[in-house]
Amino acid sequence: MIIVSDPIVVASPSDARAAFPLLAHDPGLHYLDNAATSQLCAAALDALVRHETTCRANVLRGTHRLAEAADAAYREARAAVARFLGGVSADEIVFTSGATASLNLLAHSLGATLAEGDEVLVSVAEHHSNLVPWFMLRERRGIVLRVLPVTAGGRIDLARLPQAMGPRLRLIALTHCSNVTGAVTALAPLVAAAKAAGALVALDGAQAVQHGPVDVRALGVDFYAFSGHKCFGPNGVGVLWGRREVLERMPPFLGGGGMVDRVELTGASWAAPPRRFEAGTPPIAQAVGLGAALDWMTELPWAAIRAREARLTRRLIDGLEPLPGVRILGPRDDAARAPIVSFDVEGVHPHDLVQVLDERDVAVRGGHHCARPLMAALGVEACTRASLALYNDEADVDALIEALAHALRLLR
Amino acid sequence: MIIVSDPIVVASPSDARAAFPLLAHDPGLHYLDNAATSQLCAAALDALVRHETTCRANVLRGTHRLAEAADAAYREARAAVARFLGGVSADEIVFTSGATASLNLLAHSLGATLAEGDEVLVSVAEHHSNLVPWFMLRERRGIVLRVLPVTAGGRIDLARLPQAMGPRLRLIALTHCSNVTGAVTALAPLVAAAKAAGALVALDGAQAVQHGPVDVRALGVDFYAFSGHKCFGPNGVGVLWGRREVLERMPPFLGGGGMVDRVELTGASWAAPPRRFEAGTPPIAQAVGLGAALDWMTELPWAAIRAREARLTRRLIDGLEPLPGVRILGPRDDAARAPIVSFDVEGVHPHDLVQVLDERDVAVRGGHHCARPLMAALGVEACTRASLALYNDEADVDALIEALAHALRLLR
Amino acid sequence: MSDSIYQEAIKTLAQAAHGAGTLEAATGEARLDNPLCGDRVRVQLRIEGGRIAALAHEVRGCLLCRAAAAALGLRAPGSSAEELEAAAAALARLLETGEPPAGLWRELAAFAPVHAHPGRHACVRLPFDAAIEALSRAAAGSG
Amino acid sequence: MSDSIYQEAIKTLAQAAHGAGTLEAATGEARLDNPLCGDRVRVQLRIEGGRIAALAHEVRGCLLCRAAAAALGLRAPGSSAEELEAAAAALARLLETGEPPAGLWRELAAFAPVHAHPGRHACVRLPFDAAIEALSRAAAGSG
Ligand SMILES: Cc1ncc(COP(=O)(O)O)c(C=O)c1O
Ligand SMILES: Cc1ncc(COP(=O)(O)O)c(C=O)c1O
Repeated sequence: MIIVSDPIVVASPSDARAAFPLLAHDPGLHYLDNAATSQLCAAALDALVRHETTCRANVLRGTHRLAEAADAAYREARAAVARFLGGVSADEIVFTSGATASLNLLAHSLGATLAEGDEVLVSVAEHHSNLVPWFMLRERRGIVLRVLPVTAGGRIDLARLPQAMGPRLRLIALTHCSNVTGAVTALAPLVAAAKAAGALVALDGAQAVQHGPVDVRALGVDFYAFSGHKCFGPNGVGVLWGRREVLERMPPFLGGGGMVDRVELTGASWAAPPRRFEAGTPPIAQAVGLGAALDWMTELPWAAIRAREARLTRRLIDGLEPLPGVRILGPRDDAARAPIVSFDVEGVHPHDLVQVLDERDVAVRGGHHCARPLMAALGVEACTRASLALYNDEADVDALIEALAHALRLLR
Repeated sequence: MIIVSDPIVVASPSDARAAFPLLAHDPGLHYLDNAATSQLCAAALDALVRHETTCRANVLRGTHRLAEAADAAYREARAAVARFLGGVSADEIVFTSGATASLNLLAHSLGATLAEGDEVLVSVAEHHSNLVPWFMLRERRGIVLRVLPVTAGGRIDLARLPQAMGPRLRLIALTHCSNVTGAVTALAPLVAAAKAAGALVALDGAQAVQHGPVDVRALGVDFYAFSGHKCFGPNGVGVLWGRREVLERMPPFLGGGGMVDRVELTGASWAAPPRRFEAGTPPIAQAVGLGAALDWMTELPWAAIRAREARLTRRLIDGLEPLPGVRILGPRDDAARAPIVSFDVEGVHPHDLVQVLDERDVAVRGGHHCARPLMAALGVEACTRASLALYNDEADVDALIEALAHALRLLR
Repeated sequence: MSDSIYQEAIKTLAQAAHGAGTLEAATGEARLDNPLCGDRVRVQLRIEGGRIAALAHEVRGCLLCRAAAAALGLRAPGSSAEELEAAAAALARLLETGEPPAGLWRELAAFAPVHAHPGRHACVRLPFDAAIEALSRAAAGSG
Repeated sequence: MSDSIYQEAIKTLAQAAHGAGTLEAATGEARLDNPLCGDRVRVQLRIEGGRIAALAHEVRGCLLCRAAAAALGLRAPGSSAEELEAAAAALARLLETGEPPAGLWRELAAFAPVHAHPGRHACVRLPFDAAIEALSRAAAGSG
């Protein structure tokens, strides 16, 4: 038997931890690996469990009462995502299995409208999930892939934008926020340049969404991709938002049930977006959980949370910098950054560091963070990353600094 | 707060209903829409919730304790699927987001090894998810798609196999069990013919798995695809099993984190299977839930369950046949069939029927069941389908027949 | 069964099948499909002096769809384009709210319980959507 | 901290770095990567009279990897190919079970706590895997 509580309301940021079952059950844990996966909020877990135990059915074609309830829940989940993204149309929300699937959908579906020699612009700061799909498109269709470098400070180098934009630029696909350095991409000049060139802009929002709602129309972009598990929602679900006019002229990517209009043995015709892009049974319960997570997030006091995250980031950077041999990778200032801080420790391998920190209940991540080109640009093979979310506090940051000082003594 | 019970053990088939939270909470419901989605067993829900609340982390690269626990759980889920499929190697299990995703993966990845003019053989009885991906491959690569017809009795017509196999046959991709007629495909002659022709065999097992473990090696096939939500597991997860030797020579499909070996700006090299085919964060909690569902299933007395499902199917067919204007689509005999029965009712539209049955707490599905070519072959536009699972009993079947008799009076 | 959507009124309407058939000398015609369920409606109409002089429909669909088409076949002849559009809008509001709005064609009130079943709204609306499409084709002279 | 994997013994071993460097006139050599964490090991060895006359390694990796390489650098010289393979097998068993099997090189016992961390097993094994690869290259004369 499963008893599910009412969703917990977070009246102030200090309540946040109680709204996360895993953290509530493990009060000693300093979870600072949020860029890899954030914890699941009770609102999302409750919604998922309630869905599976009271209205589980397949969607779209059923007319019995469970199917109607599942349909309504799935529709409402789409509406919740649309609200979170600044009030776009629910028909512009495509559910996928995650940010990686969203970006692959884009590379295949929009990619099918590109010709040999058309250009796509990415950056050195991308996660592999926003690089490899474009590598593959280059193989498949002979597009030209251009790459913006990063500055010494680890930010995407917008000064190089003019040279990086070729005459056949069709798409700029960039991370909204680096999963390694926390740098938030300066969008205004990019969007202006793209508009002037008649190119589309796609953002990989995987790292941005856990730090508050995003108004995609205000950003002026055309596509936005993210994963549920990085914004307090369930695993196994993600989103691709796209402007309706653009989605409408994209062919489908995956084939199967639900995305077709007509199927004869000679071929098939396609349903309208978003269903055109949702072949097969979608991750219904996960979408419902994600909708609940985003609705929960939308109600939070983001100005206060962001100020707090910034304060903690400052405290973290100030704690790291004096440690011997520790070098922060990427921006050290407070401007336009998410609470993600990666660092290199001379003579100490990140995996050793992570393990020793773990022995002190501090969870961080070491490795290349699926961003090898950025690692190479920053001059490291791997690094250690601490990433904060709304449930982290001073104690988490201080525990990390203290454990790190201990680790440095132990490991060097 | 969430309290999770111990997994419920099903000592006899009549206990089964208690092992399904939704059914336990809604004792009056006659759920006969299992071919669309089966209900979620408590073992799977408990495992999913336990995972999300005690060891949620990203997999594969983390070394802190939550990440290690998540890694172990994900690995164990792969092992559970491998056991369910007859004890194959866990490295042959690729987790996807569902059967549709599995079949698209196959069509893209194996498809990339096919040349123009190479032949793929499907049947008229396929679900759109095993048709449209091949249509799309035909568009992309100029393969030749051949289609086995069905007999008047609604079974794939194996007598036509010799003509349907062209000289460049590379793959036979068929449903293991029709989602409309319940007909189970006779595999022995197919596999023998494929072997003789040097072609591979892929089975769409979406409808087979909820009726017991499948020994894929004994079947002699090369690929097997299915969805978690149709075998009492979570939504948003599926499986593609492939023989190691074949998987190893297939290129990846989706690009992203986790499936690469090396990434430089000039390109990337690929990890070994199964990770080569699992780009991005996989549906971890869902895979863990699926593993629990399959482990739970593996322990059940399948001989008894199958005998019971067959008895109920007979009772259903015997109840339907005398009803005026009711015509059963597909096999009416007991041989080689799953407990799925579709029927046409002269002068009554399936959607009206479904709605009236719903008013009597009987949940069935009406429509084309994502199998339009089969509908056309059976001479209907749409039909009504009742599909049984291990928790159904005589009362469910009798409620359907009684409600149907009522509906016929009401609607004609 | 009190809130069954299969009220006697709907059944009677569907059986009456007002307007079923084809029309000679139609000035506008439209065919619409609902790919979700395979319902298909063809509506033909003839406009004379700014009014719908005649309307005919062929429906392959469910009882709800047939009943809606019959209401159309009963009421549309003699109406103006504006009146038909107003009727379609009133029907849409009925489905959305479950409350019969002012100006709803009397026969359509029987569809109120369909409000609770969003998956069936398209079945009821399909004949009206097709009629409006046929109207606009007639206006464009491309019927 | 009693079951920390960072025992003094491992640290000492890594710092001693027995065998670190390169080898002149190697008869076998192998380079192995762990793509998951970017660890990289190069092992060179010289076979003389059926025994490992000398072994050198270059490691870019974590403390565990460096410590394992140092154990190899300390113990491999003078061993036969079979002895090295047996040592690698014993190490694999230690990691799998957490119990030091008979015949385990004494220095390797310090790795017992790594048993509890499957994600780190590859770090410890990488130098041994590279050495065995180098052995087989030497045997094939393709070092
Ligand atoms: C035979 C068959 N194949 C494939 C599928 C597709 O499964 P899913 O929608 O879970 O991807 C289904 C289910 O609808 C099916 O019945
Ligand atoms: C910036 C960025 N993009 C994309 C991804 C891929 O997300 P997922 O693995 O959930 O598909 C991640 C997460 O690892 C990320 O940090």
